[in-house]
Amino acid sequence: MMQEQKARKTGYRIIRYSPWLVHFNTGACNGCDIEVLASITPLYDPERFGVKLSPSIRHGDILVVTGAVTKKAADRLKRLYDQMPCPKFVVAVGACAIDGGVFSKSYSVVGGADKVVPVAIYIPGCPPRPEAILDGLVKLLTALREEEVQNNGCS
Amino acid sequence: MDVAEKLKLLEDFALEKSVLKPNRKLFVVEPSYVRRIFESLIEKLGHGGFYLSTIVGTDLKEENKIRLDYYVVMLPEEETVVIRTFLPRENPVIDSLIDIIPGALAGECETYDLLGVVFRGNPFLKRGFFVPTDVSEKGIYPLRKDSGV
Amino acid sequence: MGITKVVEIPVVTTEVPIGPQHPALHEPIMLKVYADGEEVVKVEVNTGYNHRGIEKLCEKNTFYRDIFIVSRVCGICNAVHANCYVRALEQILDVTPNRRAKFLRVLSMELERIHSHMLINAVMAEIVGFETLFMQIMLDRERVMKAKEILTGNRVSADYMMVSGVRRDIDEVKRDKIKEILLKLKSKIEYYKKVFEEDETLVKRLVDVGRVKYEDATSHSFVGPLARASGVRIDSRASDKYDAYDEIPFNVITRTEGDSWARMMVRWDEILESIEMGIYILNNLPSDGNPVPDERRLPRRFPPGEAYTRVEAQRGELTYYVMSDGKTQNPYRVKIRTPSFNNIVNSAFMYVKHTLADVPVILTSIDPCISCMERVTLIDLEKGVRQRIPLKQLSSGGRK
Amino acid sequence: MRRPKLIEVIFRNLVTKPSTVQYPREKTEVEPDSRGIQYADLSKCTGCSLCSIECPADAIKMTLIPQEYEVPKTNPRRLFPLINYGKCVYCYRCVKICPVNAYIVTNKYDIASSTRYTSENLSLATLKKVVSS
Repeated sequence: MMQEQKARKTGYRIIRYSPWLVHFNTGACNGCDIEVLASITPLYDPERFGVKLSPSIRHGDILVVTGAVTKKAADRLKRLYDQMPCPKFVVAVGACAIDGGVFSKSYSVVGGADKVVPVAIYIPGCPPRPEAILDGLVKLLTALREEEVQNNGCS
Repeated sequence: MDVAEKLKLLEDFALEKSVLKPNRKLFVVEPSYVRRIFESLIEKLGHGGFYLSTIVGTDLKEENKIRLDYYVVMLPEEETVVIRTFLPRENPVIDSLIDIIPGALAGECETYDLLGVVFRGNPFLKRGFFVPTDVSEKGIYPLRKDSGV
Repeated sequence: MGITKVVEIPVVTTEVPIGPQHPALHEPIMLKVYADGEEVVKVEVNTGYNHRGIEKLCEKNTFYRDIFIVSRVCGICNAVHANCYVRALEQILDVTPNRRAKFLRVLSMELERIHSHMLINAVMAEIVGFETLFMQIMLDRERVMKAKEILTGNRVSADYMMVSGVRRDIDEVKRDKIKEILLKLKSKIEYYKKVFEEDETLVKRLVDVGRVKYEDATSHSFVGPLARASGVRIDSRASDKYDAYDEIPFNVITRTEGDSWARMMVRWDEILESIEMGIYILNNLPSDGNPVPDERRLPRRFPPGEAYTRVEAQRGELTYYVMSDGKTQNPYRVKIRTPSFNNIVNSAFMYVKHTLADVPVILTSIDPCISCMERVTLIDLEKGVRQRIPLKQLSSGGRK
Repeated sequence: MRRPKLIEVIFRNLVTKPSTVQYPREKTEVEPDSRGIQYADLSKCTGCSLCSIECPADAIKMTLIPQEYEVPKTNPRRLFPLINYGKCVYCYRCVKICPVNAYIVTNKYDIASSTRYTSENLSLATLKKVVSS
């Protein structure tokens, strides 16, 4: 038990220096995608926090979910989440990923990423500004430093 | 060939003419003539003279009909004309255009899957391309007004 | 191109799945590429990751709520979607906005065209491996986003269109701010255009890749920059003259090369045109009354009627068909045909005979927008029952 | 083929100030009328539920105002619109449609959190509490 906790703390400490993002579009309107893309450009530059888009899901620490989770994408989202190494955190970006947004009534939409995977931070907005996305990431990193995050998906 | 002459091609087949807002010429034709109209369009204008923009299917439940609109854009004037036809609701079958106009494929597959209009001669028609299998296995076409989904 | 030729798949082909989660492809589409060595022999497409059932959703909601739902078909082209739908409603209701509102609508749509074209050009630079240029273009794109924010109140989702007008007005201060941004942007765009024209890396990767002939473009119903780069002069701004396009001077850009490079160059030239149009609008903004209608006083009941509107979105001709039966507050039928639907589904013949490395380049040069394409009702193929139509077969459409 | 001098731009970037806005320390400029979170001013709200009907995302739920608050007489049903900011798409339809202009608009956007965030506290803060006797 103690060992597990210690391992978790070590994991948090390592991640918070340089968490790598993986971006997955689960049926978004591209609005959030271009804002996630815009937030890695020079004006916002999250590499100051060590945050960087990772090439593969197996290198990622933070999964950025955009879009109303459609039934087909829900399978993929679960599979991607399982492939990520521990500890792992999910950030739901935009109204659609949080609660389904305007699509919540559609029968092809599961409605909300937290119905499929545990979500650590919600970033509201339609779409959220890049600053809001950075704000969410900074809040997640702060929570990591204080070891307050619950939904790491492994324990 | 100017626009009036091109429209003359369609008028020969039309049962009635009207105008769809905003200012699109609308020709109501027999379902069996649709393919022949497009053949004559290709013959007179060539493949570069027009393109098929959209196929819109609408379920008119009260009249017990399915309405099919072909939106054609004449080049180079970009005059949009509508070729409208009515099919019976129980057994909607019409000739496919796919072998003469490849661009019709997207519209035909979609209309078949969502409304159940059978395009005779289209080998790519398939239930479950858009509609989930649990719905398509029940034989439900989602855009019909009584589909209940 | 081999559309008239049926490609036999040799036994020794390699199957390379690209997407839906792939570093070179930022869109949820899955291309199954069959390659013989490095050469692509066949492409299949797997879709359905992005169906949200919008057409059915529109029938279930009221006319006014639908304005905001159709804005979310595609985030990049939300203003044109809303504009097209709102103009269809105006046709049914028989109302027209005043001239100032028409000019402001055009301004918001042209700003959107600028940012969308800059985005796809930046992504193209990234895909060919020119990351410096990607960062540079994205940095300048932020200026356009600022202009959009000043005009509409949000960076991406404009929510700017309303029946018989727009939802907020601009004053002198805002006007000067937007004008200054556009003037600064112009020299930058000219510079980037020169980079795309003359840089060796880009020219080597783009020229002669994915060539489309005039006849192929029309018979496959290609629209937008994809068609205009092949010499097909389709531009519903020039032919339909909706909103204020009859008063604002602009040129329709066409090129004859028809390859990926030509498509990117068409986009750069269109950005320059859009900037000119934006400056013209801001200089000649009419002041004939308030462009913002009182949303509480708009008509609640819609007479029976139907309308079919076209709009020139960034990716090509976008059409809406709206039908009202006059009995309920909901539309009877909304049909959306997006440009990407035509452009992507029919594009497979373009990949054949190119190398694997060219696949993302060709796909990007089409400017794919999967969220636009897959708006159709319902989804979703059960796991394991993968239904797919080979794109090659689709595009040849039965023509042997 | 003459090459444009992108290298010049790169060197210029090396010596000039970085364009990055140091976000958490230094806020970026946001337009004062940009669409941020909005909430109802309950001293004006009549509880008519029009915003809840018109909301395209169904983010507004009409909720009962707790007993400890003083409610103006114009709101006999003691209802107030509770906005779920997670679901809200910030289209401001509610702001524009409100018959009594009861909505207060802000340009606040940094509301990311690990739980759902609603307008409950913001709206109720516009009301006075009943002085307990």
